[in-house]
Parts: sequence; C-alpha cells; structure tokens
Amino acid sequence: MTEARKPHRPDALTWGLLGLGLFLLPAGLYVALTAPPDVNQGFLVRIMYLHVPTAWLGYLAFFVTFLYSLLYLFRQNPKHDRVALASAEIGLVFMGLALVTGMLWARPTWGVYWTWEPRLTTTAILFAVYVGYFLLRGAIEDPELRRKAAAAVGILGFINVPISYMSVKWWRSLHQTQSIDLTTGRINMAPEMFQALMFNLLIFTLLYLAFVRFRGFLAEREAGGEEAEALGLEARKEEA
Amino acid sequence: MRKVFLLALRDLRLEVRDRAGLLSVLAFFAVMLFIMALALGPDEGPLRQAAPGVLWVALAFGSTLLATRAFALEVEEGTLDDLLLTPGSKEWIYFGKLLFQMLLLLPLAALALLMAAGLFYLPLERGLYLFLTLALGVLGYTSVATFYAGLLARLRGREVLLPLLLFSLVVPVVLAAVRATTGLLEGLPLAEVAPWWQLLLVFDVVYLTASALLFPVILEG
Amino acid sequence: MRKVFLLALRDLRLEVRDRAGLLSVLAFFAVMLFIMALALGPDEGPLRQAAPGVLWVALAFGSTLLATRAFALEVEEGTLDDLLLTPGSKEWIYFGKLLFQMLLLLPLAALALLMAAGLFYLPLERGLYLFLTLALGVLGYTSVATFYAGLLARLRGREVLLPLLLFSLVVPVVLAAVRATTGLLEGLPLAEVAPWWQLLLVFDVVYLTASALLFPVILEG
Amino acid sequence: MLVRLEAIGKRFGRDWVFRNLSFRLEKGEVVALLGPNGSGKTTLLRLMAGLLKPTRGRVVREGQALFLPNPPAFHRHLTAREHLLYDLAFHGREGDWREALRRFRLPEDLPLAAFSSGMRKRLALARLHLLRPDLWLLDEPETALDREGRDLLTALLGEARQEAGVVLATHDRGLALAVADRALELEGA
Amino acid sequence: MLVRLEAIGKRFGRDWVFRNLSFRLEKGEVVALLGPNGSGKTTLLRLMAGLLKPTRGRVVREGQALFLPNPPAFHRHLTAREHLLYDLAFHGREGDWREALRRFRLPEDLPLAAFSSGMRKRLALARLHLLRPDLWLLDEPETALDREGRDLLTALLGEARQEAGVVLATHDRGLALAVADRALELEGA
Ligand code: HEM
Ligand SMILES: Nc1ncnc2c1ncn2[C@@H]1O[C@H](COP(=O)(O)OP(=O)(O)OP(=O)(O)O)[C@@H](O)[C@H]1O
Ligand SMILES: Nc1ncnc2c1ncn2[C@@H]1O[C@H](COP(=O)(O)OP(=O)(O)OP(=O)(O)O)[C@@H](O)[C@H]1O
Ligand SMILES: [Mg+2]
Ligand SMILES: [Mg+2]
Repeated sequence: MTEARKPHRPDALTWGLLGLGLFLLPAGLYVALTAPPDVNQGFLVRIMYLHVPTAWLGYLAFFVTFLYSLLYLFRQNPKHDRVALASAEIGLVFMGLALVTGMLWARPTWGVYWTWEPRLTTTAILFAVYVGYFLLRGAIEDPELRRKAAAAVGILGFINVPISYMSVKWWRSLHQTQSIDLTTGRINMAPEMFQALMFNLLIFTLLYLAFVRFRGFLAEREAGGEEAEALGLEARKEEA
Repeated sequence: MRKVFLLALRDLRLEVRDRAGLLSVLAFFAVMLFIMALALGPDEGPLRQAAPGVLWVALAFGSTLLATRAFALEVEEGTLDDLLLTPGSKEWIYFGKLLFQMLLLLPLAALALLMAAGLFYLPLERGLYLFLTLALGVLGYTSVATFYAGLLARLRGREVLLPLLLFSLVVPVVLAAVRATTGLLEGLPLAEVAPWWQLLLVFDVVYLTASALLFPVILEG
Repeated sequence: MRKVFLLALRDLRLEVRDRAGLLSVLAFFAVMLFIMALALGPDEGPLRQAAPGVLWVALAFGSTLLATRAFALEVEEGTLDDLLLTPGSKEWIYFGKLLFQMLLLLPLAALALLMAAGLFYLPLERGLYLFLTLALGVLGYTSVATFYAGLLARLRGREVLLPLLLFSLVVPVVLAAVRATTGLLEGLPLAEVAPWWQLLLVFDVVYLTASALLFPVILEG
Repeated sequence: MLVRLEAIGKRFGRDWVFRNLSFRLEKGEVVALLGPNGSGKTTLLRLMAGLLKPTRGRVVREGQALFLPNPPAFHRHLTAREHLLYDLAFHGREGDWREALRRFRLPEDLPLAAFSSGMRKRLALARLHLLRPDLWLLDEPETALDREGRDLLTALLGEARQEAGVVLATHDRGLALAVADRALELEGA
Repeated sequence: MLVRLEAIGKRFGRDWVFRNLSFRLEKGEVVALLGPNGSGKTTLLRLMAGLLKPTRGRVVREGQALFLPNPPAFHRHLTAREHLLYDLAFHGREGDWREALRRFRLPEDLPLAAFSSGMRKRLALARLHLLRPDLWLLDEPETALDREGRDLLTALLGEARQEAGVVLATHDRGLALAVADRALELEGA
C-alpha cells in the first residue's frame, strides 16, 4: 500500500467543526431546557431534544457508512473504508445514546424501560448490526478481506435504517409516530419546539462531522502503524 | 446458468445421500412444533395465536442450519477451494447454493405448515396464500443466510458471527412474514395482507441483488 | 474416574477454543427467545404461557447440538479411533462426554432461564426449583442424546430410523419437564410439582444406566 | 508467463514463513518445490493458486490454475464418475471421463467414502487429466500411490509439460530429479 | 504373540477385500505390509487394531495396540504439548513430553491447526514414542516426512522392535527393505 503523506495532526476544518459544535452545545441545551412544555407530556418532552437528534444522526452516520462502503467496493480505496468505519463507530455511539434516552423516556411515560414493540425492537436490531460490523472486522486478519466483508455488512445492514424509521408506520405501535414525516414532508409540531429541535440537530451534525474527520484521521494513523509494525518486526528479525 | 442448476442439483444429491442435515431439520421442526403445542395447549385460542410465531421460528432455524451446512460441507471436505478455482466470476456459486436451499426448504416449509395446521388447529383454506407467504419469507431469509454463510465459511468465529449478522437482517423479514401469516389466519381480506407481501417482495429483491453483487467480491478475499 | 474428568475437561477446552458450538448454542437461545418474544408479544399473557415451551425447545435443541458435536468433532478429526484404542472398558468415554455436556449446559440453562425471565416476564422467586427442574430435564435429555450421538457417529447416518426412535425416548422427558416448569411458574404448591420431578428422576436413572451399559457395546460394533 | 511472484512475503500471526521470494514459471516448465517440513511448500502453492493472499508483494497469474492438496479433497457421497462430471461441467470443459477412469484404474460407481487413499490420489490425477489447467500446483502428488500409480503420475506430468506449467512440492528427491527441470529449495526455520 | 489373524475375510458390501488371510506377529518383529492401491493394507491394519470387525475368521490380540492413520488425526485446537499430555493421561502412562517434543523438533505452543503435514506426522511419531504400545500399526508412516523426519522414523522403529511389534503399510520398498524383517504382500483386485 502506498501512503503518499501521513498527516500528523487533524486539519483546521476538523478542529473548527469540533470547536463550533462544542461551543454551541450549551446553547442547544439551553434552548432545549427553555422550550415550552408539551400539552400531554409536560417537561418530559425535553428529553426529545436529545433523543431525536441522536437517533437521526445515528441514521445519518449509518447512511454515510453505507455510501462509503459502496464507494470502497467500487474504488477499492482504503480511505473510503476508513470513513465508513469512522462513521459506523460514531453512528453506534449516537444510536446508543438514542436508545438510552429512549429508555429513560419510556420509564416515566410507559412505565417500563423496555417492551417488545417494533420501533424499539428494530432500533435495537439496528444497533446490533453495527456491533456485528465491528465484531466481524475484529475476526478477519487479512486487511483486504476485512475491508470488503465490512463493506458488505455496511451495505446490507443499512436496510435496517429505513425499517427502523418506518416501523412505527408499518406495525401498529406504541412509539410516537413521526411528527416530522420525511416520507410526506409534513410537520406536526409546535414551531418553537421545531426550531429548538432543528437547532440541536444542527449542533449534533457539527459534532458528527468533526468526530468522523477526527476518527478517520486516527484510523489512517493506525493503518500506517500496522504497516510500520510489520516492517519493524521484520527489521528486528533481520538484525538477529 | 447451467452451472447454477448443476451445483444445486449436486448439493441436493449430497444432502439426500447424507440425510443427516435433512433429518435434523425435520426432527427440529417436529420437536419444536410438538413441544410448543404442548406448552400452549390444549385450548385452541392461544394455540392459534402463537402458531405463526412458532412456524416462523422453526423455519428460520431450519434455514440457518441448512445455509451453514451448504458451505460447512465444502469447508469440511476441503472442496471449497475447488469451487473457488473454477473459471469465471463467482455469482453462480451463490445462486447455486441459494437454489439448493430453496429446493430443500420449500417442501420442508410446506410440510411444516401442514404439521402446524394439524397441531395448532389452523384453517388451511387459504393454504395457497399461506404457502406464498412462506415462499416469500423463506427466500428473503435464505438469500441473506447464504450470503453470510459464504462470507463466514472460512473464518474462525463463524458460528458466533453468523447468527448475529444474519439475525439483524432477518428479523424484519420474519416480522413481516409473521404479520402476513397472522393476517391470513385471522381471515383478513387479501387486500390487507397484500402490503406485507409487497414488503416481503421488496426485502427479497433488495437482499437478493445486494447479496448476488457482493458475493463474488467477498469470496475473492 | 480421573479419565472421565480429563475427557470432559479436554472437550470443554476444545469447545471454548473453538467457540463455534458454545456460541452457536448461546446465539440460538438468544435468537429463539427473542423471535418468540416478538412473535407472541407484546402482551404479557401469551408470553408467559409460552415461556416453558420456548425454554424447553431451546434447551432441547441446544443439547442436541452439543451432543452431536461432542462426537462429530471426534469423527471429523478422526480422533474417535484414538479414544477407542485407549486401554480398559469404554464406559468412561460415555461419562466423559456426558459430563462435558452437563458442565456446558447447566450454566447455559441458567442463562437461558434468566433470559426467558427477562423477555417473557417470568417470576423468578422459585428460581432454585426451576433450576432443579432444568437440571433434571437436561440430564435426562443429554443422557439419551449422548448415547444416540455416539451411535450415529459410528453408523454415519445409515440407519435412518434409529434417531427417530431415540428421539421418541426424549419426548417424555421434555413433556414432564415442561409440565413441572409450568407448574412452578403458575405457582402451584410444590407437592403438586413433585410427582413430575419424581418422574424426571426415574427417567434420568433409567436412561443413564441403560445408556451406560449399552454404550460400550455399540462403540465396539 | 504462467505465474510470477514479485518479492512476496507471507506471515502467519507474527512468524514469517518467507520474507522475500521471487519466482517465475513459464509454460512448459516443471519445477520441484523442495524443503524440510514446515518450510512453506504448501503455503507457497496456495499463494500461487490465489487461495491465500501474500502479506507483502504481489502474485500475478495467467490462465487457469488448479491446486491438488494432499490428501486430495472430494465429496464423500459422490462416485468417481459423478465427481468428474460435475468438475467438467463447473469448468465448462468437455472430456472423456470413461477413458480417464479406465486409464487411472478407478471404479465408476463406488462412493468416494469407500476409496482407499491411493484411489483418491488417482482420482485427483484423473481430474487434472480431464480439466487440463494451465498451471498445475501439486502438493506431494506421489504419496499414497503404488508403483503403477507413480508411473501414471510421471506420464501425466510429461503430458502436462506440453501445454502447461507444473509446480510440485515433494520430499522425494528421486521424483524431483526425474521429472523437474529445476528446483526451488525453501530453507527451514 | 501380539496379534493373530485366523483365516479372516473382509467384505464391504458385496466385494471381498480378502477372503482367507492368516498372519501372526511376534514381539520384536517389524513386518512390512505391501501391495498396490486398494489391495487392503489400511483395512488390514484397522482389523488388527480392532477398529473393524472381520466378516469371517477371528482376530486375536494381546496387549495394547495403536493405529497411526495417514494423515494422522488430531484435535486442531490443542497444542502439541496438550495433545501429548491428554494422550498420556488417557493411556494412564507417564512420559517426558518435553523430551519427545525436542526429539521430534516440534513447537510446544502452536495449535495443531497451524501445523504443516510433516509436523503432524512428527507429532504422531512423538505420540507413539511416548505411549509405547505393544503393537504398532502404521499406515504409510514415511509420507510427508523430510529426510530428517525419515531418520527419526527409522530410529523410532528400531526402538519399537526392542519391546514391541510393528506392522507398517507402505509403498516405499526401500523403507520396507531397510526396516522390516519380513513382508506381507497383498494382491490387488
Ligand atoms: C428505548 C426506547 C426508545 C427507542 C429505541 C426509540 C427510538 C427512536 C428512534 C430511532 C427515533 C428516530 C426515528 C424517527 O424520527 O421517527 C425516535 C424518534 C422519536 N421518539 Fe423515540 N425511542 C424510544 C422511546 C421513546 C419514548 C418513550 C418516547 C416518548 C413517549 C419517544 C418519542 C419519540 C419522538 C417524539 C420521536 C421523534 C419523532 C419525530 O418527531 O419524527 N421515544 N425514537
Ligand atoms: N468403507 C468402505 N466401504 C466400501 N469399500 C471400502 C471401504 N473401505 C475400503 N473399501 C475398499 O476396500 C479396498 C481396500 O481398501 P484399503 O483402504 O484397505 O486399501 P489400501 O491397500 O490401504 O490402499 P492404498 O494403497 O490406496 O492406501 C478398496 O478396494 C476399497 O474400495
Ligand atoms: N494457518 C496457519 N496458521 C499459522 N501458521 C501456519 C498456518 N499454516 C501454516 N503455518 C506455518 O507455516 C509454516 C509452513 O507451513 P507449510 O504447510 O507451508 O509447510 P510445508 O513446507 O508444506 O511442510 P510439510 O513438508 O510438512 O508439508 C509452518 O511452520 C506452519 O506452522
Ligand atoms: Mg506441506
Ligand atoms: Mg491405505
């Protein structure tokens, strides 16, 4: 593998995105906490400003993984694989957050942390797909096969994103149906709430972009390191 | 094309001669349906309600078993290398193995349906539609199962990864199939069941094309 | 005696290193419970009612898998001959394989019980009794399954009827176990559950002695 | 050129089997692969076949390769005839399987599970004879064969040389001397 | 007397491998079993070991027999050390496995799945060396071994002769001449 240039630190854009995201995070929390309470749910609705953006970013991240997995298979460029990997990792974190916040929300509203309900189940499965993605990566030694196999899972597994999203519609469900329905473009939500939600979504998106770039950079260094280790090991043996 | 049929035929022949896999799948169906019927019975209500779930779990496991075997046999005997060294691209291996499984599973599914009907008091008037549902569901399931079994055939931890990876792709199929089956058994009008079939069909098409395209890539690795 | 432990230990080691069997059984439990919960849920009633059946199907299938593997591994690698050529009589092989499976299955059964409790809303106050039932049932099942796996290993699937015959030996054990489990879960007084335990115990003793006596004979064949 | 190894290295875990090996095989050549136990002969053959990936370097192959492992791998429930027929079909070749079975003295209708080790080896040779690959990669092809079997092998290698290239790993230096044009000797660890 | 075959016949399905064969092995003897492919050498060894039953006649055996198949059979997930330790325990024997591994030049801690074919053969020899059975039944023991490995085999057979009896099936007449006291030649079909 030829490595043209090995960046020793993340570039300015990454730092900028990260800075902006972190800077705006308190503002987002402020907006969320001052948003008007819901008619039914009262102040509990504030979990939404965390729950929904993290879930959506999870979706987005997995979509990016899907795209870059496809790209990798067409171009065979390890860089694409690294982006896919980074995005999957961060998607897993966001999806995990959505699950946790959802469970925290479920306890007061439904009385249980978990039930066998399509949205919850499909979301848990979605989470499992990407756990599997990383286990598979861990199980394969040959780097090329590892990347290809991971790409395959990244592509096939993505089907669970639309399923998770649509599950509330397809199966009669306990979970909230979409208030912002991407399939019809309808928005059923108070404007203030909508604005607050969008603001938080923006912040999380910034953070996501920063994290992906950062993680991609780390992965690149790792890949360089693997190569170096192989060579170093050999050099040592040759000395002996 | 010819190679696909030949491979499926050869695998069928091997399976019929060996009998072990076939029999264990059959035994599994029988024991599973029997025990569940016992646990839920003898009242008709709960039996009927549980039937689609039981049927689908049985089918899902049966096909996982067969999918694993489809490649495990090659690995065990060391003949996978021979397949990999055939000239040309490798999709035909995927389709051959898939066809083999469908040819085995469809009769088995029909059998399982009959057994379930007997044990769980299911009405069979709409048997044909039920079988259609089975076929659609089994195809979706098997297309992914074959793909992953091939991907993992040469890996060490395959038995762990297979259920995990497979399961996440397959639960939606199983869910849709269970819903369609339930709808049919409850006597819903076909128009209400049709969306589930559509969904299943979409799954089938997506999984099949994706797997077929990806399979040669991962086999080369 | 020492050989029995050593054989069980060695098989455990192989199983842990390979992970294939262990994890596929675990994955099987998880997937089975999960899908059944999905198919039958989300209401509590049917879930609870189905729980013993599901648990026992999972256990029965899990132990069949392990029992088959216990010998299939030896046959595949060709090491069964080595076992046959050890000095002395051959019961120890049976007991070693049996012990191996019990050592694996008891924790797995406990785990399955916990999973089932979580997913199927089972009360666990009588957990200890439930586990006793599991242990008795699993022992009965495994003693036959081991015997039959040893037999099959030598016969290479030629005698088709035999496994089916032997399978029918196992159904009564599972039935009794399901009844006992249901009783415990429904909160019946222990006195009403006890007969099932007795029955299970009788099965265990009969199957164990019969299998141990017959095993050396079939291995020599 | 049938196969070219460009400075390849192969590592299992942390141990290198070989670090830097270059090799080139032309049509018409028979090369013996020699070396002590564990020196990497089988590994090298699998690399040439494309069944393993090198850790380093590149393997370039032209034409159809076949690898004969030792012992050969077959489906136990098929008969020799069936196996050859499927092989021919999968490779899209035509060939006279009857003649092949006769030449290698094999029974038609016995399931392969009942074959003796030498009969399996003969079947593997019959398979090569029918499929006529461009690159023959043979791992200890002479073992398990009786005297007649060895003669069949030598004759087959002679035929292979006409239109293909052969790499054969062996511990039998007599055989290597008799059939090979040159030898590639791997060092032990 | 270690093993005695009394007019045995063995049939698979409808085909007799041999119809009437008598044989007797005493302690201190090394007998080579020769014959073309499919003549029944492996079958005969398995009969002597008691792993197969004769269709006709009787096999009488005294003492502990061990059969070494070709290729040897091991559990892929154990290391050489572990395998030898379990073998010793199952046979109720004591032995210096370290010395055995050293003598046959085997790595201690590599799982057997990573062994080359010759390393497996060496491990099989190390196992015999440790278990010291009364009756050694070896199926093509010389294959897969390099030159050093063959020397180890010859030396081991010399030691076996001191206190046990050996029957070895082989196609290598050179080896048979070198180590065997007499030969039993089976005819082909
Ligand atoms: C563990 C439990 C939960 C999980 C796994 C979960 C999962 C998700 C996911 C993946 C989304 C994004 C998809 C979409 O926008 O439609 C979402 C959105 C949402 N969830 Fe949850 N959720 C859980 C619990 C809850 C609870 C208890 C509530 C409130 C009663 C809730 C209310 C919402 C709302 C309002 C949305 C936004 C829908 C929209 O406006 O489009 N969730 N949830
Ligand atoms: N399980 C079986 N079923 C049917 N026939 C068998 C079986 N095992 C062996 N045979 C037949 O018995 C004969 C002898 O086989 P065996 O393996 O003993 O030969 P061998 O002398 O060891 O040959 P080789 O030199 O090739 O190893 C063969 O013709 C074979 O087809
Ligand atoms: N899958 C594997 N994992 C780890 N190491 C391996 C693996 N396969 C082979 N090796 C190691 O690579 C080396 C070469 O093995 P290989 O089988 O190529 O040797 P060989 O030259 O064919 O030996 P033999 O003459 O005994 O057949 C050995 O040291 C072996 O331990
Ligand atoms: Mg080798
Ligand atoms: Mg033989």
